[in-house]
Amino acid sequence: MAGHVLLALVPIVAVVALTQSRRLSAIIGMGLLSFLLAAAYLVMHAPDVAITEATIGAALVTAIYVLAIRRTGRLTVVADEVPGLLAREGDRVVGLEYEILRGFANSQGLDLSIRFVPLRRVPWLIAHGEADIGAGGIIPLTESIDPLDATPGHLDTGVYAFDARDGRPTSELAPDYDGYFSELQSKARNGLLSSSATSLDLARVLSLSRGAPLEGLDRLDGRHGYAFLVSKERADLKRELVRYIESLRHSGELDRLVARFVQ
Amino acid sequence: MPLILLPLLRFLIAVLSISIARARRPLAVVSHAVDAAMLAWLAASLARGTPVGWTLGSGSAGIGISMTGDRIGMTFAALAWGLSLAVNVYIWRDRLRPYFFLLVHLLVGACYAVSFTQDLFNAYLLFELLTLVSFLLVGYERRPRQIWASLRYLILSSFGMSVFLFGVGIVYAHCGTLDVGVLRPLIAASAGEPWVLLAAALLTTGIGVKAGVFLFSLWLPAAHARAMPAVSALLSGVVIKMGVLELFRLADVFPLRLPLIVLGSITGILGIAYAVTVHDIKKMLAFHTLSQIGYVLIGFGADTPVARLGALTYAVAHGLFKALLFLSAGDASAHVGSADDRTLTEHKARIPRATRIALAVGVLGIVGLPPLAGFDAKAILEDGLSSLGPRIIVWLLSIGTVLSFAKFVPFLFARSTVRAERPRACAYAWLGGLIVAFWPVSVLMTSVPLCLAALGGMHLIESLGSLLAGAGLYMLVRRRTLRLPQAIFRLEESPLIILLGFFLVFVLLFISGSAG
Amino acid sequence: MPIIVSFVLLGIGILALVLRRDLVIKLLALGLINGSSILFLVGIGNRPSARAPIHVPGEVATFVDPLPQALVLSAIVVNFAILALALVFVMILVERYHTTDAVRIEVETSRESEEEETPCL
Amino acid sequence: MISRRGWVIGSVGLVVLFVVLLSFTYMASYPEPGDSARYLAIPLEDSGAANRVAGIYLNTRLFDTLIEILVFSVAVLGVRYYLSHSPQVSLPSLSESAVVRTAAGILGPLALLLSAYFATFGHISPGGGFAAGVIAASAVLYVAIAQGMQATERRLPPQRVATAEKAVLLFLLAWVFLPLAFGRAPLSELLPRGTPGQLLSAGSILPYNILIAVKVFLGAWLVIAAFAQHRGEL
Repeated sequence: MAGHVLLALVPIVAVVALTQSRRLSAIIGMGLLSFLLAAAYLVMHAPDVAITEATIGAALVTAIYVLAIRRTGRLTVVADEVPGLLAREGDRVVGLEYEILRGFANSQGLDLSIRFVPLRRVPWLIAHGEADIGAGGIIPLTESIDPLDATPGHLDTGVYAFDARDGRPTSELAPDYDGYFSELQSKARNGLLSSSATSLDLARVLSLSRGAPLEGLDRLDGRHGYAFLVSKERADLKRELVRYIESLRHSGELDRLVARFVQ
Repeated sequence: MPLILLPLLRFLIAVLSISIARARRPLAVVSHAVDAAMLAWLAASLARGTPVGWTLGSGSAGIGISMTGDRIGMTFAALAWGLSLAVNVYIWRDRLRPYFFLLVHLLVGACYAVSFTQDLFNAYLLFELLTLVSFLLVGYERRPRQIWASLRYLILSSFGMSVFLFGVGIVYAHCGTLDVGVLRPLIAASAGEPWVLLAAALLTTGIGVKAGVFLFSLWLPAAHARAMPAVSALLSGVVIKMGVLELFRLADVFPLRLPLIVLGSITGILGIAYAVTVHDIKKMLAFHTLSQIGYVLIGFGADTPVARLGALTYAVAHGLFKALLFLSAGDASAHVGSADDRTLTEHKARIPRATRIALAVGVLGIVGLPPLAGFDAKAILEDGLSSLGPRIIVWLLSIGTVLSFAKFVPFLFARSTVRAERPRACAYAWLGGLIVAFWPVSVLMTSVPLCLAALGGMHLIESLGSLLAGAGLYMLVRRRTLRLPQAIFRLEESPLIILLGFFLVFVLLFISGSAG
Repeated sequence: MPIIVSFVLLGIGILALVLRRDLVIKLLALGLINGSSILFLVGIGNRPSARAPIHVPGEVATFVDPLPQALVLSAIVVNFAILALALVFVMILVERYHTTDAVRIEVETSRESEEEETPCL
Repeated sequence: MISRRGWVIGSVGLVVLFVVLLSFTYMASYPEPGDSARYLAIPLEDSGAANRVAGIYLNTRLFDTLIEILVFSVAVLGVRYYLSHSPQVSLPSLSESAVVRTAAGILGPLALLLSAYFATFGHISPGGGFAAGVIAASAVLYVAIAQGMQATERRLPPQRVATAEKAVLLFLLAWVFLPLAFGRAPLSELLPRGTPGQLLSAGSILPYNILIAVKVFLGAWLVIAAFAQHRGEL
């Protein structure tokens, strides 16, 4: 009798699960269906099959599905590494911007994944839809750099530039850093920093100058702030992100994070 | 014992060649040599009239897995060996991962096991192994189109094998055994009962998905056209044949005569129709795999011993020339950078000479120029056809084959500026040699009188006639463009078409059951 | 009863495979089709008044047929293997086309010509 | 072109027809249950396994099982091969909350225990190597949830696990070939059957179960780890 009830439930669960529009609900529904089937096998005098179905069909398969599409989506962040803002420490990622982004991803029910890339690749990746948000010590000169949009700055900083070369004003070159932070570090150690970077921001200057004193740097005038980059097509994402940062600022959490990571 | 050793040794060598990556070439040599010895021993005992058998598990009939080295099995195992040798030679210098060799060895081992196994469930598992391995081989280069073709292949195959499993279940529920040899008298005793119809239709549908039958295997053109040449050769040459072989085994047990003839005709005619309309030569070869399977099915469905032998011979012949064509066409398109016949003609000087000779031999083989492989096998097959209907269809198929392969002629003649790599040339020589000297091979597979009859004057006239007719038709239609519906190849429609095919098979079985 | 349920499940699976455009759902439907064949096999071995095929010393009882159960164990594992690989391929396609919609992927792949095709990742 | 609606109705009709045809034809000649239980006619001593399913799975139809293991290994290799080319995701940690972590910490050892039981008693009670391996792998997944993926991967480096997996597979194949050395066909039984129902009985089924459990544990863990590292943006 119990077997009949179980079996009668199975097609209903199948229909409900496969008509879901959210993938996660469908997957969980099919996991449930596997468990029902396993129970039915137990009633049908097939304990071995029941055990195998429960472990493989229900547990392992569902785990793999969920791992493949954990939560409903993923927030992909591409970033350059900047100590204090967003940097690897052992096998963890720490920093002010990381905390902001993690909180944001959590509030959106998204799964955060961070790819570290050289800074100059960040705008391209965002513009081509390879990532959602660009981070890691980005200092936009204007609020919109077509086809990208920048959020209002979340932390004020200063920009330091090397002496002008090629006759170009340094300020135009301000956001153009080259390579990973580690590259900069090794260049700084060898005193070749000015050959690869035209300008540096406060966070990078601070962490680089621990190794060797940096010479030839002039502070540029004007207000500069770190910000995040998003694609212009993702106006909703930008709105949510700005709103989240504002709420952090209002609650004082942002100041606490700044105190923890930057000073 | 060699029956089980053949697949098991291949599996062992597969695992060894990925564990000890450096030894993979010597291992391939050793495995082919050992396999050749064992196959020769099996063939010798088959020729003495005592096919070798092997059973796992306890003795009583129908329990445990049994294998038999009968004529059908030996033929297909030998084909698998020959093509495996060709492909291994072909890729000798290519920079491929050990993983690729593992897959190829597993594929060949599974083919050996399918050839010999008498057990339906064992066949199911082996087919799933074949599916997975060929799925991974198709997507090996990770091009998005390969991945997509490969995924469709996996989904549809898996669906088909589930349908097959339903059939296996029905057979087991009624007979209590899965051994084809034991099943034969049991099913013959209950002929015409509903469950026999149902089981036969389900099993045929399931295997049809793997066997390159038109209504069922609509994944095939994309998958075979987009894979690497070596992979396409193996898939078209042997993996499809394993499905055909299982259909043969089923036809021994179930009354599949009418469905096989009808499905064969549909497969042949539609395969040709699509082959004529495409310009991508790899895709065209893939469609021709379907059309040639049509011959084989018609031959086996005709149900006379001679036609069956002819179908078997044709399956081997097709394996040889289709592998040669895929290998050489892949090489040619790699040199030119496109598989479109018009581009190939434009840059024909870039195709190495050995490749062009191989293409020519393959084309002549498939269109049935006497005395090459296609002619010989087709003649034996036609000798066995008793009624006029199938004969006409076979004749139409021959003309259609010539018509579609006429596209190849423009780029076959040129002065080459490049030389083919030596391993490639060796592989061509091995397959091409077998195609040219097919007559002695077919004597080994059938018998001397049959093969002498195949060289008769009527067949010569017929073959030359269809060559001329096909060429003439090509002159008439070559300026026309024709578009056939492509939607049937989509993942959405294919399962429904498989269902339609199931209904067709069911109705045909019903008709032939009530008529007989 | 299990037999009929398995047929119904097969039908539901085929419908979902045909009608749903999302590849992940298609894979789930494929899993259901495979699962239905397993239920069918277990169903044909089942007998109402029998016991699970495990001998307990000193007891005599009628057992259900163990063979379909043994077959099914292999089938479950094979289905898992197929599913894992199919899922990997879906992931690769998603990384390339940013969609799981089978129809859109079909359109995209037929639009790309062979020449400009680059290996995925 | 057919409209979407016509398409849906057509396919539903076709499938309903299929299911009805299947059911009616099957019911039209309903098989007598019990007709088919030929295997029960074989004496228990043939395989020596009190669990008849295990006796078929690992003795009478060992070849099937071997192929199944090959299928599984191919899948593991394939998953690793194809995912090794997609970008890695740096995961801070899988753990969500303290409750989950604690629960996972307790569940892990329990699952390991259950897995060991299934592997060693598979021939006399329900269970078997495959389920045991999968359970062990899920135990490690629990540990990974509790302690973080990176920490777990350091302890079970995928590269080394993959090597071990291949080694176990080779060992399994060697065991299959071993009867050849005694002049018997491969896959045949060498060990004594013993008394059915005792732990040390049923010949090679016990070692096979343990080998399969180890093999499947390593393979399933590799699959899980690969999926966890490279999660697609579905």
